[in-house]
Amino acid sequence: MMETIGIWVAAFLTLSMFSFLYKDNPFYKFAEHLFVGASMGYFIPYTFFNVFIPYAYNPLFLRHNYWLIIPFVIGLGYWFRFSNNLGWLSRYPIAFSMGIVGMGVPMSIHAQILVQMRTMMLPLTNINLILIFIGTVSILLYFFFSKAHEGLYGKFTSVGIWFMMVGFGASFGYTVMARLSLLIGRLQFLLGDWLGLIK
Amino acid sequence: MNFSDYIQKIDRRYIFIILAIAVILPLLFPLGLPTFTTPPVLSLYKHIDEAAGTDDRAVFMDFAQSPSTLPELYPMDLAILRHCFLRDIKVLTISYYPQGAAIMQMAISEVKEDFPDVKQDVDYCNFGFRNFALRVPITLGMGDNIAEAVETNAAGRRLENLPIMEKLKNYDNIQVCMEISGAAPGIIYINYARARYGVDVAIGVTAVSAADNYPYLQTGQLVGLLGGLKGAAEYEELVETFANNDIPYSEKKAQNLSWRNQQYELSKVPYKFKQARIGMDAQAVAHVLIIIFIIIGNIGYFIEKRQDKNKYVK
Amino acid sequence: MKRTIPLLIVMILGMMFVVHTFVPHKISQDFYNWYQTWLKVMVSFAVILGVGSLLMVHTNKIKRKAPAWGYSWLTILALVGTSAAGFIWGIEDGTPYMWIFENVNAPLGATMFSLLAFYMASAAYKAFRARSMEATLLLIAAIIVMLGRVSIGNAITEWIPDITQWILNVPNLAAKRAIKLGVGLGMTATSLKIILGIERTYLGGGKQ
Amino acid sequence: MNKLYKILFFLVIVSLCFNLSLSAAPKIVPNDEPIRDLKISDFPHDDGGGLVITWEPLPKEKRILEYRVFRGFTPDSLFRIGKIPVNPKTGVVADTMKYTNAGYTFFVDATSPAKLKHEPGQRKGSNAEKILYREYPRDIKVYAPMLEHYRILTVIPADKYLYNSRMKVKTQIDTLEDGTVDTTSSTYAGLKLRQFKYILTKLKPGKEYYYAVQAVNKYRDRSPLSKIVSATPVDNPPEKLKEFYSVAYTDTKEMKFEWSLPFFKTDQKQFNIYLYDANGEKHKIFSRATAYPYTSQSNATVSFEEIKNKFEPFNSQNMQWYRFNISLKDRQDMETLAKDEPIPAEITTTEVLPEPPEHFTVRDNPDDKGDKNLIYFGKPYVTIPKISYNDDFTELLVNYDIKDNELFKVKHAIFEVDGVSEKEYVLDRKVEFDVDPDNLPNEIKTRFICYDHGLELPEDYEVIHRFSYNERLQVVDIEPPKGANYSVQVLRMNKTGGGPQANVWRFPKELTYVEREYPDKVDYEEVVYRGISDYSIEDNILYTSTYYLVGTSEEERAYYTTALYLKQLEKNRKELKKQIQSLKDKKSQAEDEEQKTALDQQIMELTSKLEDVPPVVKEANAKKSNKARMKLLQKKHNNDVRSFRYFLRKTDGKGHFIDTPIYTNADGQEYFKPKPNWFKNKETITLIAMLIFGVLVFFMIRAARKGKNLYIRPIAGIQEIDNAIGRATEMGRPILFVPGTSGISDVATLAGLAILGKVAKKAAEFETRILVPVRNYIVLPIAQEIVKEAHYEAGRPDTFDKNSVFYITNAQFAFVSGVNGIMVREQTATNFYMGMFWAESLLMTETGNMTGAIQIAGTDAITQLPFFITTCDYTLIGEELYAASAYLSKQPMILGTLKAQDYMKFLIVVSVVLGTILSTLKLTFFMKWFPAK
Repeated sequence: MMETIGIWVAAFLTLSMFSFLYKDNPFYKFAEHLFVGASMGYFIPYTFFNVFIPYAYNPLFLRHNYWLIIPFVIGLGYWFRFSNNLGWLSRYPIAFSMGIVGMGVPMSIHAQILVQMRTMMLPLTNINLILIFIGTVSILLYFFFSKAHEGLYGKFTSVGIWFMMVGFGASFGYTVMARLSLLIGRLQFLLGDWLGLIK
Repeated sequence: MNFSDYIQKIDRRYIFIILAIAVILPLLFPLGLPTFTTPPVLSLYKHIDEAAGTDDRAVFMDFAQSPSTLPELYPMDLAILRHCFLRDIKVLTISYYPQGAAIMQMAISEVKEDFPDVKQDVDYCNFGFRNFALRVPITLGMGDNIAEAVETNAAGRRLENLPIMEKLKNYDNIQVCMEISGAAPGIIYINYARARYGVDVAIGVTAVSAADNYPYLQTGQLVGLLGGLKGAAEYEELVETFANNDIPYSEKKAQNLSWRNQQYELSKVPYKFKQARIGMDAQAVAHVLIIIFIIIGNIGYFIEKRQDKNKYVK
Repeated sequence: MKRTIPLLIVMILGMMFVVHTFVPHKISQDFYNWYQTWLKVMVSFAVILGVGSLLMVHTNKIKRKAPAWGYSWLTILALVGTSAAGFIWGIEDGTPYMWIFENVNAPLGATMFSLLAFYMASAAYKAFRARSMEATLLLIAAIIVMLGRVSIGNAITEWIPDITQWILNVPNLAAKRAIKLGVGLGMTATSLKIILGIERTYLGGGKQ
Repeated sequence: MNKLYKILFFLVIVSLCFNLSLSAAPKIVPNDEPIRDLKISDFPHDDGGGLVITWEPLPKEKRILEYRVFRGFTPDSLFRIGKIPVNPKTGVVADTMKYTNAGYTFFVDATSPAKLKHEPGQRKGSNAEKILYREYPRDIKVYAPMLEHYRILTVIPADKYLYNSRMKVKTQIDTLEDGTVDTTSSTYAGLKLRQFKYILTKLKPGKEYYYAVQAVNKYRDRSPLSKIVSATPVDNPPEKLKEFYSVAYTDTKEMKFEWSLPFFKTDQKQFNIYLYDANGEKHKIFSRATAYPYTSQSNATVSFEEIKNKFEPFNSQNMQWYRFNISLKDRQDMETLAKDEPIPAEITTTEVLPEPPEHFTVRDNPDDKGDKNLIYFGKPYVTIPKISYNDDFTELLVNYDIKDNELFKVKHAIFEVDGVSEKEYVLDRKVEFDVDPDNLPNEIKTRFICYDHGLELPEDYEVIHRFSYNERLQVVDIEPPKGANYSVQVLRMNKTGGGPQANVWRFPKELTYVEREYPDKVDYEEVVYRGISDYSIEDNILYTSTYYLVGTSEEERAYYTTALYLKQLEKNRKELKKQIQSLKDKKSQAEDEEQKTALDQQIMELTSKLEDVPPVVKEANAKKSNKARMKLLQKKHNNDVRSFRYFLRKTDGKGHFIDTPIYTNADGQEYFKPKPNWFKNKETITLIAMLIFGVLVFFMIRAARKGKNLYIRPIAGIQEIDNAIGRATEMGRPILFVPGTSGISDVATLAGLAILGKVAKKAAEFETRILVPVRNYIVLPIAQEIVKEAHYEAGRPDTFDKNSVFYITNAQFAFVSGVNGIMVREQTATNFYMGMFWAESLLMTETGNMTGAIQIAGTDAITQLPFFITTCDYTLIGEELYAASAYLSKQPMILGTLKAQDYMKFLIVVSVVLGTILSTLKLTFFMKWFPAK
């Protein structure tokens, strides 16, 4: 029984969501507001049982790891975020969580710059490698902000734009299939699981 | 409002409804569009087909699947099993995931319905579920002796007493090691079975992870790859044209399109054996539709531009 | 106290993490583990911000009788209902909480996601106009790749899949590489600005 | 009328759907029957600690979610010990389900439930009533009395055990038969449950245990309990080893044996090899203890002389008459022979053996935290995983993979096919040859050119692979090279291991014939394992045994165990002294000479126990506090258990193997302990790049502060911002600004927020409403403050509406549904999307297009850029987003960094161009400075 009700609820909500394609309407509004509330409602117990209990409550209260009182108290600072006078308390946990960006400096230099540079330095042994090389350099120069795109230099940077556009077009075309699969999945649910028209 | 205006300003909702119909119709009424086989799929098919009719070669399948990847991977399971049953190829199956074992059972029983002559432990053998921790020991042990490494089938019978295992001793008797997986597939077979015993390894994966596995194809560590619904559809089609008529794959026949189309009578096949192609039908129709949309939109745009130009000249 | 100390925390931790990346020593690993442990304790409190914000937005709407304020009740009800289900019956499979997830959250999310297919079609129709050289290139690349992904492509010409592969492997690769490098540089710069205290947006405004 | 039609139409559709869906509705059967056919059996080959429960699964119509397993040592109280989750949709198709309760399994820890609780929903009238309990609770009153019914193993963090445990002396007074009172006292380490990592249990052999299974369906309905089954685990003889080979080498006068390792490793004590003489009589000629809990060696070399020592009539001339067999013995001294019939030895000479691995070296693995030793050996090698031809057989494509090591680091490789050689300057794993289609090649030779820093590679060293074209399959078959059946076993032993007699080497890794390098993991020891000896409910404390182990570098005893506490030490010493004294007293009274010498012997032993203490322990014992003492001992302990010596054994797995000597380096060092390193050498280039960038930033900021004019080229999207805001003002409709959907530590979010400040200020000046939906709740207050400040700056604090910056939810698609709703309802005229986006991007921008808004986007998400480009009027691509935030802010510090970024980019372009030119000219040194991954 619950399963049938479940399928009906899901089918109703699926159709309500699809109805937005026609226009904004009460069904969509209903689904939207329900979705917003339920998603947050899902999140609260989830965080409580999967984050708060194992990482904050258990170590501190059951294993008596008293050092954790410090982050516990700092973490409570989040709760003052909306207070006008004590809002600054929330900066402490935020600042603590921001500390990790320090790792980003060497890590992105390594992974996103140096490694990429090496792959760009392959010997130009065939036409494709030459094209990749020209494309990469011209796009890099397109993102050079100290010089206006004029004259010959401007022409070269527009080669970069062409490369980017071909790349973007390809990404767009490549993604269509994956998104259509999702749609097919939803339609199979409606036609199969709900109405039993296929299979 | 002239034609170009009309085209330019056409309401999105018409596009939506056309797309919806274009996807729904092929789902309800299969079109049977031709499928073109790509090298990785063809190579796998040929490799498996090589074992047809022999009793000392078998296909080994590892089901590393979960229900969430069912839509993409399940058609592969069915297609490969059907291929083997049609062409009298021995199949050994195993799963190291409890949920994968359930899918394995489901796939075998679903395909077997159409093959009353195919017998368990004679034509195929289901090794059942094994603990994940045993994966490496079993994979390695099979290089020496399958029956000793795996010990029993799903029903608990000792392998050495089963008719199917009579001539299947070790990896020398394994035609292809096929892993169908929703996660990172094949690595264990590439690293152990392929590197040490030179077994041919192939994988079936979701479309998303297919791109990550192409390098293995290029280095030859994989002999075949089925990627997502498309790969499954291609395999289904090969099974339909060749295995279903009990003939081996031949390049000449494959290139003869009219002959192929003769073989390709989609309607006679039960839904389960064409689900990938039906999905791909819907995909193809939708892709073409979107391209048509782009072209129509551009026609409208060019007409308008020309009219604007004319206006300007006047 | 209100601004300087948090800023100092970021700067000191940031510097330590820069050093951490270069030092593989066990002490450096232990520092990272310590940071993780503490961070996990802190973030478990952050969820209250989300709940608070959501409730504030919607009670406000109801108070102000903003347009469609009636639906705000629905949101609050769904929020309270779902989380209550989780706290009362637990969050394992088969509980009412998971029933809500399976039959409300999951289909709604999947449907919203699948709308993308429609939007891609309409975007293709409305936006793919050969207005300029760039737009034309984009459009042609998209069409070729779309054709290459389905069997129709082969039916037109055998070249389509090869061209698709070429587009993905050559121009697309060049574009991705160069953009990634630029983004990497920008990220490095911003991270550096943060640990040097130049970039302070994350602390919020206010002159205190 | 029209409305009526609509309603009618709607009703018809709904009823149609209803009918259809009723017929499609899945059949569900209530979960009201117990599972059937529950059986229990002993687990094979174990030490009497395992039972297996099997049952018939319920049909899938019952939508079973999990099968719960309960266990107890009496039939009237069973505890939930585990579950098998099942996919409720597919169910289980197999005939039987299995639950194995073997080995040490989780029992209780500090996070277990506080109180003992019954399982809910036990049906009245069923036999399940009131006997089912949930998991074992952490209440000592409940779990402690159960400990005696199981075998117990506890896992304790080493620091807690060594420094935080409390010493407890328990005195037991026994009245002996002759009326004398004997007091024995033993010392324990007391720990609270929370100090344990967890406690594990294993079944005891010979004790009866009761099991039952309950199925729970998708709606948490519990089936009635199955019948309760019981069984007694039995200690079984160990399993048969699957393989055994014996080979006699007549020239070196020794035998080599090789066998396969057992699968069940927990209960094994030693391998024994037997010789059967011509009469079929069995003689033990060799025995080796297993390395449990580590992997044991699977081979042994026994010289003829050693055999002769064990079996005097042995004569190697008669080798063909002898038969051999191996057995595995478990800790209860049960023994199983591997072969039913003993096997003869293969008689051969060492000529059949390959050369042992050369240049075997061990050293600390660089760039790690101190948990790896690096092992390498052999000359470089190349593997050829694939060879293929083009369509007309004029080109041959070879994929290769170089395997090298520190000694021979390959710089270039030279491939040769049919006399044509190709030098690979950049090792890109593929090489092409032009070939003659009529005369296909069948051999490829590879030579190597190595860097100078290692050893010199002999000129004539080459690797040859043979291949042939397989017409049938249309592929190239590559023959396995010579020696491919040999693998290399790494064997290691630490400072507490064995001693010369024991000879128990651990076997951490077998490398294939292609491997040339292996980083051997040597973990830090963070936990200790102890049993539980006693408990005290009043004090809520558990007592474990107290001892600690350090290595001695002595031949006779490889390790020395000592007490955990100074007091315990003192007590032990006092007792020893007392014993010695009493012995001495006895001796003085004794008259018999024989008795005297016996007593002397005893006194000697005890005295040596008292005084013959390793120097470290002596030093530690002199410390004042327990803590200082244990610190010293722990240091020594860690050093000893983590220092390993190594040798390599090349084997074909069939008794043909050859060893390298144990490795000693130039300084004579034999044991290697991984060192924690202070700098990742590989990251030197990163450090240099970072410093260059840092210096650029410093100078550019200084230049900007001095007021130097820093030119930034116009960026299209930015200039349109004003127009777009103006448009919204003209239309009298609000602006929408989405600052990305990521968190605050995402750089793109920060850039987006910076742009938000400028947009909000402009909007405030124009008195246009701005709506800012936020997905991340930490971003929310920051965005609020930014917008508020913007209004203040624009001099319009009155127009700031706190409700215009609001949180929707952090679920991705729920957020989009909310944003879409806003766009449609508020009819926003201009939409900004600045920051990090995922799949939601197109959902928002297309809705924006539908409402006819002007849209400006900026993101560094490469995957989403195509969608923004196609659907938005202006898009800031990647780095332009960061540049835009700097451009708009006009602050010298931020502009300065942007400028530094630009110069850095210039350097990058220059080095890329330079590197490419160099590498095209076959000079790869520059390229190789950069990391490959």
